[in-house]
Amino acid sequence: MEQRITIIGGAYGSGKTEFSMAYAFHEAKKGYQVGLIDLDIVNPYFRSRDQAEELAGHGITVVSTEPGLENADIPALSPRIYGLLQDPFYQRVVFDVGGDPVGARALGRFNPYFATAGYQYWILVNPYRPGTRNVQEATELIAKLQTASRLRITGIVGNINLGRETTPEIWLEGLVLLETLSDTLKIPIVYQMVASKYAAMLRPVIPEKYAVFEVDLRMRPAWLDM
Amino acid sequence: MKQVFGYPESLQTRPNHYCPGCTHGIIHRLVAEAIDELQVREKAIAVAPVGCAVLAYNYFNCDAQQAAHGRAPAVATGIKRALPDRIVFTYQGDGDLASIGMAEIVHAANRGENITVIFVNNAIYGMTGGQMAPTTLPGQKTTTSPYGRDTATTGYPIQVCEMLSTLKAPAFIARVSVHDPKNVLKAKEAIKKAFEYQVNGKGFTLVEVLSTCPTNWGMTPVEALKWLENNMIPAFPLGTFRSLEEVSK
Amino acid sequence: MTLEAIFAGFGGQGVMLIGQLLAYAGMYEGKQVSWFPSYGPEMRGGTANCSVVVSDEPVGSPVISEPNLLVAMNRPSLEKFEPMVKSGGMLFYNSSLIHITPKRTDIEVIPIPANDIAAELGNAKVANMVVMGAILKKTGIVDLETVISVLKKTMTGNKAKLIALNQQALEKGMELVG
Amino acid sequence: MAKVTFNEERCKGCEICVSVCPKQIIHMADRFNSKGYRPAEVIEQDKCIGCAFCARMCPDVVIEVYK
Amino acid sequence: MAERIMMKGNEAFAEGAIKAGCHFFFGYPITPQNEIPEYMSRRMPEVGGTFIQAESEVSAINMVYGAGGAGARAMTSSSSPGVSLKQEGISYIAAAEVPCVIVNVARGGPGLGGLTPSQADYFQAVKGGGHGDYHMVVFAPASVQEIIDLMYEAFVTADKYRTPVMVLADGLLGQMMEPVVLRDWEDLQIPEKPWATTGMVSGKPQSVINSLGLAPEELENLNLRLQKKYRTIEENGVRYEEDGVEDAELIIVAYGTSARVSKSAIAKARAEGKKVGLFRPITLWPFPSKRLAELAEAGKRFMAVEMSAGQMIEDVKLAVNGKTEVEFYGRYNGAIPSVTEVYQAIIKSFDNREVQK
Repeated sequence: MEQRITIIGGAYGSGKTEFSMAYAFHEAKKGYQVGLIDLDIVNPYFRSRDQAEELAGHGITVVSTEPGLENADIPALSPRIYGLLQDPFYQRVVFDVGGDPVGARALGRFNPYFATAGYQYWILVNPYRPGTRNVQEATELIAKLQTASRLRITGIVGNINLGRETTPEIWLEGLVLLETLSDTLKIPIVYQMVASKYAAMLRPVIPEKYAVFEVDLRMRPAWLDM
Repeated sequence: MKQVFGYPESLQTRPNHYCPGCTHGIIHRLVAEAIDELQVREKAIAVAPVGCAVLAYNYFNCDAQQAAHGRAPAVATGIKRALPDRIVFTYQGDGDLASIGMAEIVHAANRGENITVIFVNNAIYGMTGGQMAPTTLPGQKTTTSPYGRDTATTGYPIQVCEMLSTLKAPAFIARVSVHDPKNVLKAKEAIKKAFEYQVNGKGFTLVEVLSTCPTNWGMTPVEALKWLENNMIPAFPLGTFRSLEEVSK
Repeated sequence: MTLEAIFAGFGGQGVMLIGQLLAYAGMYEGKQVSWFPSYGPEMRGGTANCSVVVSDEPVGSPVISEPNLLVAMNRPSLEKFEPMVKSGGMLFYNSSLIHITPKRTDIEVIPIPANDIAAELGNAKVANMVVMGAILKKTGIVDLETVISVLKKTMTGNKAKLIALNQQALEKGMELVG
Repeated sequence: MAKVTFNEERCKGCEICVSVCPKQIIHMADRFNSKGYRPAEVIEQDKCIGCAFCARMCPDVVIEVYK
Repeated sequence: MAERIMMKGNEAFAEGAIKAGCHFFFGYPITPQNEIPEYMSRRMPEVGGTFIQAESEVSAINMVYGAGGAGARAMTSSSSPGVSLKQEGISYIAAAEVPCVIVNVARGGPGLGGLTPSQADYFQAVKGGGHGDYHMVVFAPASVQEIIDLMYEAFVTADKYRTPVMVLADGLLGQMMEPVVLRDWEDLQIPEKPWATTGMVSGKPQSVINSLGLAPEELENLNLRLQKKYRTIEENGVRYEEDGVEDAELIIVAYGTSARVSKSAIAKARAEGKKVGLFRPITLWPFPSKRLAELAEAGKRFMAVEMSAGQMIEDVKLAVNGKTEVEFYGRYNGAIPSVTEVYQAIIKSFDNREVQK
């Protein structure tokens, strides 16, 4: 897990953006200079650029659309993305890749950088989300992501949850799929992401072999869970 | 030493917002150069589309009107009829011109409106995130043709120049590309000619410019230029489809 | 006085035209007038009608629900509009084409063999003018001279030669009810 | 004798100019511009033939050419 | 006195516009307003203007946007389904603050509806119609002469406030003929429009006609400016006509054709001693709410008479604000209420009142 470049992908609503931000904080806390690239050209809602100010407060450099175009539905990528990739000052570079294989295609234009510098490409999987509800679906998604991005997926981040209906039983049921998937595809599970507010409830059932990654949900307005 | 290549006056100095390596920037510059060379900047009025070029009024150093999706030729018609001595041009993408705005472009062409249309064809919807365009190539994968464009259910890429050339009224219709320096020069000549026709009151002119979208195509800008050359040009042959001079010969 | 008239008949019988003629004549005599055509599906289905108001007062509704004068040039028009005529009103009907007798007894019913008279004059198209003549005589709402002057204003060029024939038809109509 | 100048603050680092230079004298700089990425630059100016291929292909009007 | 000539309502829209200095007409055929484009196609060449039969209503409104943005007095006309198609353009025009005039000679709906007259486009006209927070000034003429006069008002208002203005009539007004006096407006002068896209000639700074507001603050500012403008128009632009409201117990609120019908019905009821008056909004937006509120305060009852299922009545009720009763009489299948029907509705209203007492 010591790659400089980490690419976070996955299906719509799998928790990519939450994890990307949390991971950026996580690495920043370790003392690394972190650059976070919002490459979500598909979905203008729930994007990490909305949280850019808070991230900046923690010394994380966020690059997305050109300043002034944050609210334009123009997927204009900033040339500063090159800067994060090129400048060794940034010890960790995290890509938050928007929606599905389609969003992953935008990675293609940076392909030479990944090819030479190396990368880790993790996908978020929530077995309770459409598109990753069984091994077959998830396998297809991974294949498509790899084709579109011209990159290889190197890790799975579990994000097993049913929102506020999550229970330890539900979590364990989801784990079965996650593990089958990991075994079938020979892709390791690198983290089990857990929302902080459910951590106390879930930790007792999470097998010790897993690294648990607690995340304070930032993107979801509190009123949505009232 | 003399400057042989510099910044056109008809382009504002503010940097454009396009993704690195997007050929919109080249086409903007060619339009500005043509306007400069014909010395019509003060008379020029641009009509910006909905699409990646929606902010074109921020880049062209002339008056501009921003139009609803596909309606630029109608807006240009209104302006030109109100101000016949001004030089009015639209700058439209493939979704804008060849899908939602098909009626507007066909009829502006058919009326022989004395306007110039710069039609930027990159075979994809860039602005909304890479959906299928009317000019998407058969088999090409986009966000709304995830299995590749299936001609059996979505038809074939629309060849705008060929189609408009069946009309009697247009004065000049050409398709050019900007994938290499030689073709950029040719593109410039065509664009300048189109504006020249307008200055001389010859009627409707359209230049289709094959362009890239590195981001949505998922390629480096240089790879995208190659892809354009190898894939788009066979589907959209370059050339002059209508020129009054040739007709009169 | 206020004349609220409905002119109805087949398309081509000139009912819109005599309605307009009356409205124009009223206007030239300084009266308040309005002319409103029926339009819509029935316009294409072959029957046509228009409402004309000629009044000394400003015209309220240009749509008439209780006409005090009805011109029915064919049977469907008679059947449709006869019940609407205001008690004490007038009904002119084209007896050349309508072979039933109006039922109303509380109104003045005036049969006009308009087509027969027009045929005698040598042009079936002036049947409408025969009826118009009768209306002028009966109501005195506008002068014949005014109507003739409207005809002269509107019938120009090739049509000018038809003015005399129209005038003849108007006069015949007046004689008929005289 | 020819010369090209790069307005590197406008450069977006797309590398198109690098790919079209017939003399292969354009490179991505080792340093960073004020926005933090590597701009294109010419290192062997004397080899420039003033063909303006780079300038013609630049989407951001970065390059001026003198002859 | 100027000569009186007989004109169809539709011709009056067209000639009224030309008299108001409009030299640009863009339209598309639809019944019952076809006489407008037909008339324009004849007259525009005579006055050195432009007539274009556009490929669609959508295109026509966008041509208006272009010509209006270039500083010209421009208009389009259509009827209900066609006006629905124009809504996208009208929203852009309102946001970009381009003056222009849109005539709607309404017909029955919804859907393709029929060709017969209707007032069912009231909501669409006064509540915006397209997307976003905007208004058009809406004039509602009730006679052919008023059509002529309001077309002039419409263009002046459009220029004054840089706003789209709609003149809303129904098919009956479009089709009927009445005598009119055609005036040459003495104060006809089109104001300077430095904002127009006329080219950066002689160093004029760049003009951009635009409705895109990328930053939320920028867009909110545009909206605040529009709302401020709308408050100014509400303050200064209200027009209405009253007849016999002072002693009236019941006031008929009606516009356009239904006001004409109501007028006759009221005369009939008055002749029988019923104290009925007429309140006719001439501007539907801004709506004469203040005056109606005053009349409600004075204890008058109201009856909205409309050729719709009851649309304007909502604005009447808002103005009356529960102070007194608001009744409704409407025909809404493309039919015109007859004088007799409205008269009977009035009588019934008075009878019910008696029973209550």
